[in-house]
Amino acid sequence: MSAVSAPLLALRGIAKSFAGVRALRGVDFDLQVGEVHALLGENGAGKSTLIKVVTGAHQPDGGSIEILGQKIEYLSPALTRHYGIACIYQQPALFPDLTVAENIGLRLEPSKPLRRVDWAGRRTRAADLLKRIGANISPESEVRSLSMPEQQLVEIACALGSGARIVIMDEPTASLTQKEQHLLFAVVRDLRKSGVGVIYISHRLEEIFQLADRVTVLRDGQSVGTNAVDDINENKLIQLMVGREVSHIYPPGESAPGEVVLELRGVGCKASGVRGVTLQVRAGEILGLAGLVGAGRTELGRVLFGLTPADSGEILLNGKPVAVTSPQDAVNRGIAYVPEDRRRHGVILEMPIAHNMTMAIHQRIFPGTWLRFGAERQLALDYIRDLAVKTYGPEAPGGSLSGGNQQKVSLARWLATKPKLLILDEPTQGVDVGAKSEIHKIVRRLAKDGLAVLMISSDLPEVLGMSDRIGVMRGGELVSILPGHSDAHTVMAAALGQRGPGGSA
Amino acid sequence: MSSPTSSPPGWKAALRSHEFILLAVLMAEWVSFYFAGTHHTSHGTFGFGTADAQADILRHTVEIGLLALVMTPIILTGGIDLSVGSVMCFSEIVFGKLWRDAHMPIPIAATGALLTGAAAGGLNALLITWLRLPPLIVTLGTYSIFRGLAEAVTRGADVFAEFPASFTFLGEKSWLGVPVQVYVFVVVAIAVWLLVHRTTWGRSFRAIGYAPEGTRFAGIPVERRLALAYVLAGTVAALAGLIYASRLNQVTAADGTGYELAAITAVVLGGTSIFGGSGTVHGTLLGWVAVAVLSEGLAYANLPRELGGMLTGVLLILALSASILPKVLSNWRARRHTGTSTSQPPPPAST
Amino acid sequence: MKRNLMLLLAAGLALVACSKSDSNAPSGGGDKKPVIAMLPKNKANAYFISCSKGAQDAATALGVDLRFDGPTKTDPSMQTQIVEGWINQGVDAIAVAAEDKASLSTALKKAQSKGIKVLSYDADVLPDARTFFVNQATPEGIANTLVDEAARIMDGKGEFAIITASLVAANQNVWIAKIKERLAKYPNLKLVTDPLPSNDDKDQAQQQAATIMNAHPDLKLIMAICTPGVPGAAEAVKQAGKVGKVHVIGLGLPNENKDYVHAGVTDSVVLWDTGKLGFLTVQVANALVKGTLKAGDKEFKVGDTTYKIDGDNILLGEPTIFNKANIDKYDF
Amino acid sequence: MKKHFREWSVAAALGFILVALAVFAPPFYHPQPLLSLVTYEAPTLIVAVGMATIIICRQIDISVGSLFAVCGVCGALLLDRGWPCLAVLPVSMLLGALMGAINGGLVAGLGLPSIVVTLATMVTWAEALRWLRQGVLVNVGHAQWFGFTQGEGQLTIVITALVILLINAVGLRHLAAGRFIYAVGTNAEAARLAGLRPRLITFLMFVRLGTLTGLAAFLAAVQAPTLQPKPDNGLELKAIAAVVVGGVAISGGRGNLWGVFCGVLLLTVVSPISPALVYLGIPSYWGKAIQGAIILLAVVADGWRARKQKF
Repeated sequence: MSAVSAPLLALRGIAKSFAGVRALRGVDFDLQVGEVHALLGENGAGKSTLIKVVTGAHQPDGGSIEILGQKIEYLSPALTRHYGIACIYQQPALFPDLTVAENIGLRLEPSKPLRRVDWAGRRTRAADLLKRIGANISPESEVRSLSMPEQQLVEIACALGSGARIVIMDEPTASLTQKEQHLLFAVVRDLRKSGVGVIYISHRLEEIFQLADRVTVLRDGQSVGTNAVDDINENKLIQLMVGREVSHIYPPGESAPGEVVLELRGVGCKASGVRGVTLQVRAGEILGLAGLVGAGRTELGRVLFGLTPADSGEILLNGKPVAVTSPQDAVNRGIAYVPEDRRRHGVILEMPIAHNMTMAIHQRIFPGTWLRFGAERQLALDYIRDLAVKTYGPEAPGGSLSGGNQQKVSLARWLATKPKLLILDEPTQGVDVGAKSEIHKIVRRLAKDGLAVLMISSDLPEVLGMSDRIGVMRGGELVSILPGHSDAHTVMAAALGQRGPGGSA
Repeated sequence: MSSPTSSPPGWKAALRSHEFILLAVLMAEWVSFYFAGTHHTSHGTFGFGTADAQADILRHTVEIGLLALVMTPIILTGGIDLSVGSVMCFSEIVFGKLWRDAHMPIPIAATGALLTGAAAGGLNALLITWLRLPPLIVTLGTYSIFRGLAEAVTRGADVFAEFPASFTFLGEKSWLGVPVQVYVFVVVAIAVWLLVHRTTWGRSFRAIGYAPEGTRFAGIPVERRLALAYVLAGTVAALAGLIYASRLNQVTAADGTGYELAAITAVVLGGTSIFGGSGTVHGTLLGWVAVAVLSEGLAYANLPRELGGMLTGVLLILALSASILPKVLSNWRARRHTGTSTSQPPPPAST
Repeated sequence: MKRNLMLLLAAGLALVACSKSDSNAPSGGGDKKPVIAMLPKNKANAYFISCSKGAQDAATALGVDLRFDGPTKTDPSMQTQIVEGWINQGVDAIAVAAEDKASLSTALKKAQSKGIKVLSYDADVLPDARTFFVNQATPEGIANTLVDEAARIMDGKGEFAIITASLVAANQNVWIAKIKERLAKYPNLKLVTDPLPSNDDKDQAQQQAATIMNAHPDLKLIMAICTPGVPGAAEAVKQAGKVGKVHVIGLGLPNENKDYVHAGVTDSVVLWDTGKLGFLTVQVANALVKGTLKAGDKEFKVGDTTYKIDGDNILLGEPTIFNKANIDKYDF
Repeated sequence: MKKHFREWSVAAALGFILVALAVFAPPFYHPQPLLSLVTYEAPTLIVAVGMATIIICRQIDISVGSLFAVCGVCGALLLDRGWPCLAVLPVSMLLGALMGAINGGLVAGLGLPSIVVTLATMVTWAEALRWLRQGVLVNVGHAQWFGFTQGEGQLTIVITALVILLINAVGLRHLAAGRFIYAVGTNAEAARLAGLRPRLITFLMFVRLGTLTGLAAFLAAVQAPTLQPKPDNGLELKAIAAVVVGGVAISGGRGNLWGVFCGVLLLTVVSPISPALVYLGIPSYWGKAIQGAIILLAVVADGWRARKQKF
């Protein structure tokens, strides 16, 4: 960590507004040579906007950008490449129809249009880069055939190959497996060693403490503090982010499980790789489902919801065997599924909140298919009040809400079906801390009211804090069921397949 | 990207104003053609401003109006149906064949035609939902095949004509001064309006248009909803074909050529987004009437009728630009504001 | 949304109310210049363009207002639409060349019921839908001339094909029937296929001709009985390199075929004076409006020329054969 | 082989028909009618080349039929005035480029959906042409086959089309610019982040299609001594169909010009004007139905493969 006089990147008073809404109001930030500088903040704090300013995707309304002490008047995506800035976005910005080699080529080669494409050169370079980061991906495979983490690795290979001096990583580990995460960390440390500055954005505090040198917290479009990680602790960071001391995030569980609502006997689905899952969920119980990404948890959720129907085993609801072959079946039988990808699957952004909330109960609230606007509005108002959705009214489009409030709308849609079983898939992913805590309270309350909850989550503290029991999946199978008060180590060990207490690998 | 939060959105207002502007255009057309295309003589009034002329404008365009009506739900789902003109023609041919060559009574032949239309719509729906193919290419395929079949069945030349009066009343007679087919049209229009604006089906069309996957995740049977839209389009296309056949008292393999584009024009002009989701049936009706009055009114005003097509094209671009221009302008302004001067890259770092 | 709909309904009602208040005229006829509307099958077709020139001459001479309008391609529905527009405009006379008998006749009867004088020219409609048909040539005249010409070129034997406008075209269908009758005289002439429709489109005629030459390698002659068909067929023969092997004759305008006739691709074209056809049509229409010509009259005089009326057919005269020898003398 | 399965299967279908013709109907290979057929469809190939790249770029242009007619008529009028072919050709291409630029400007500049923009310009140009020319034939006379003999003229046209195909196919594969088109088509936002200019590229694609259409129109205009102005020539759907049959995905980013070439040939061989049908004893009025069946078959095959891949 060498403190060079001119920082790699220095931002002073960066401001940016969208349609009158001030997303950034004077952000200061600097990045030194050979430093990993973490950027932290709630959703909507302005992290993504700041990144887009640095990569030239947005033009700032005010403030100055300096690179190695030189003032930059204008930045565009083409120019940032020139300045040696590379960015790994949360959603991989790749070309799905093209091969990995070509993806890397298009990023790294000069943008002169009238030059011959060196196909062999592209392949070797891609192979080299992928090898450097330890990714086992063929340069010839099409990106669309890759999994999300694999695509992320291709992004990282691009950044590496660009010889960038400033590398921005926007939640790079969100969808990586443990192993890939370790590889990534190794790559980041490598980069740091070679003098590259890394801006590292993550919600996972433990990663920041593992990896970063300094951390800057953004709140409401302003930087509220930059500290060396050695000088700060988790509690302090969270306090900076939310602007208040957070005593405990997880509401206490008062488990009084009732009768068995859902019982699975050897349920499997070839198409999605779920194999022989046997479990029970009782009324009033929260069953947390932990595991690594790709362990088959979301897939199990989708099997239960009829999106990819089970082809083996038995599903029993309230003791009766049922066949769930479509989402409609699931809804009719009282199964609700709050999906993982809120913006694509959970809420229709262009439609009013009220319409979103009634989508799953068309048959019930609109008998004979005729719309009843009054009833719909009343229902929406009730849920807006109940779940404390922050909005100006039921007619507000879903897209006008923040992530957490969108999640509440998604939740309201499914609560309106009066389900017996509620499946939550990553209920608080990408949700800011305040809303996260509110959602936890709601879920806890629902369970108390007798709902059976199956909660899929990659956020280990969440699983530990919320669950009455914890199921751990690995490779499409349910490998163990642990009590709710298990410790993180036990759950992780089961997820990773290590033999541990209670684990039965 | 931070999303702006509290403050009611402007898109609804814009949508509303779109229809008002269209209504104003229509009124302007009507008034100017009334003055330019009507003449009074000692024998009475002639030209555009007569009930007959208005009725004829409706009669001449009712088929396109029907196609536009049922194209609306399809475009709301984010789809498109290029095959309606061909399906309309092929259904007519089936009708002609059944009546003339199979000697079936008119009602049975007409039912046969409607079933053919429904089946053709069903084929579109099947390919779109089952194989998850883009509607544009599916209906491009069915567009060619139904036109091709129509030509093959008629050997490119056979013509069905001289239908009995029990059939031609549909296209030629009037009740209470209003052409018979207009009653049919009004019934279909009300039905489609109710379907789109007052039922959960219509709500689902929009949802599918905005987010097909999201709709599936909400437990709505997307395939069945899509199938309804396409089967409805096929059936009503066949109905339009029957009206067309009875109005002209003939059926040929060239009927309905280019009608699909005329229908799409009316829908898009009416403010329905080609990407799906937003749009209204009354907007489509306005778009359809605006085009119909324009193209026929010009002839009454002794102006070249080709002008109508040109103005339709221009109107279409204007309607689209109007909805998008404020955004584009603010973008440009923003870009100008930041300037475009590029500074020298910094010297290579020596680390 | 609701308010919108209300407005829409109000507008619709207003529209109907306005138009209802206008009275329907029982008859046409004018206190000013009579208006004569003339509908060609296809206003882009050189044949009808040449017709319209003659018609305009007559209109200028008579001091009537001529409206010449039609589709720019084969389109029976457009024809009906245009005629119905004229009815609403209250023109005094309508003269039509029908693409399709059945569909146009309905509209024309409506015109008659409103007192508009109706006549047809070039291609007839149903007899009860018009007063007179200005017949450019008797079907027998055309058919016999064409078949005799074909027999002469083919030495009385061999295969030939016919390219027609469309299979609905009224006049062409009559000619085809008469051609078939005339063929009885030449037992060795073989019509190889049903007439091929070209939709009054030169390119399509060319494609049809190319196809038929492929299908029947021994074909000796192509007879095109619509004007765009002749140059179309000739071009096909030329491109196939079969000049001299496959002969082309037909009903065609001299100007469109001069080059082919001189190049020896087309042997001869048969036609009447199209300008005169237009001229006579407007004359007849005007006489009907003025009341100087009535159904049942036996002849019709224009200046010094007297035209014979056969039933309700006003005859233009005999067609002319244009060939290498005389084609340069004509310009239409 | 596996990678270009789609292109190979179209080529195989084409090969199958060509072999069947060789066995059952050798007269199909008589040079003259075959050359005429190929010449007649050469302009379609040129337009399809432009259309393919527009679709790869995830846009669509349904105004090419009108552009084609306008360029053809303007070119023919100039030829009729005695302009030499070499002077008319650039004018025709320039006019096409200009009209393409209007499409491109509206699509790339204002961000309007291409299908609606080109629907509007299609109607506008078509009606303008009808209005101004009233469908009257234009004499090209002396300029038929560029003033060459028929054989030379036909060969010139066919070779021009093939050269255009070759240049574009190679460029699309081996020039960086070609790859940029794929990049924009598969993910415009990613292309922007990678430093490309998607709007500019989209705009240029429309200009390019317009230019190629102008060229194609000129090559069609000199094929006969007179030109019939036909704005509703259906060229747009013909070109799109050939492109789709040739394996270019309508969703952009996938496909190549060799597939498109096979698609054009396949549809040409079975077209209603093709001697192939006649020789195989199929009435020509089945041509369109067969073309339709091929298009539908190609579409269904795509869907089937995608469906199978998913599971």
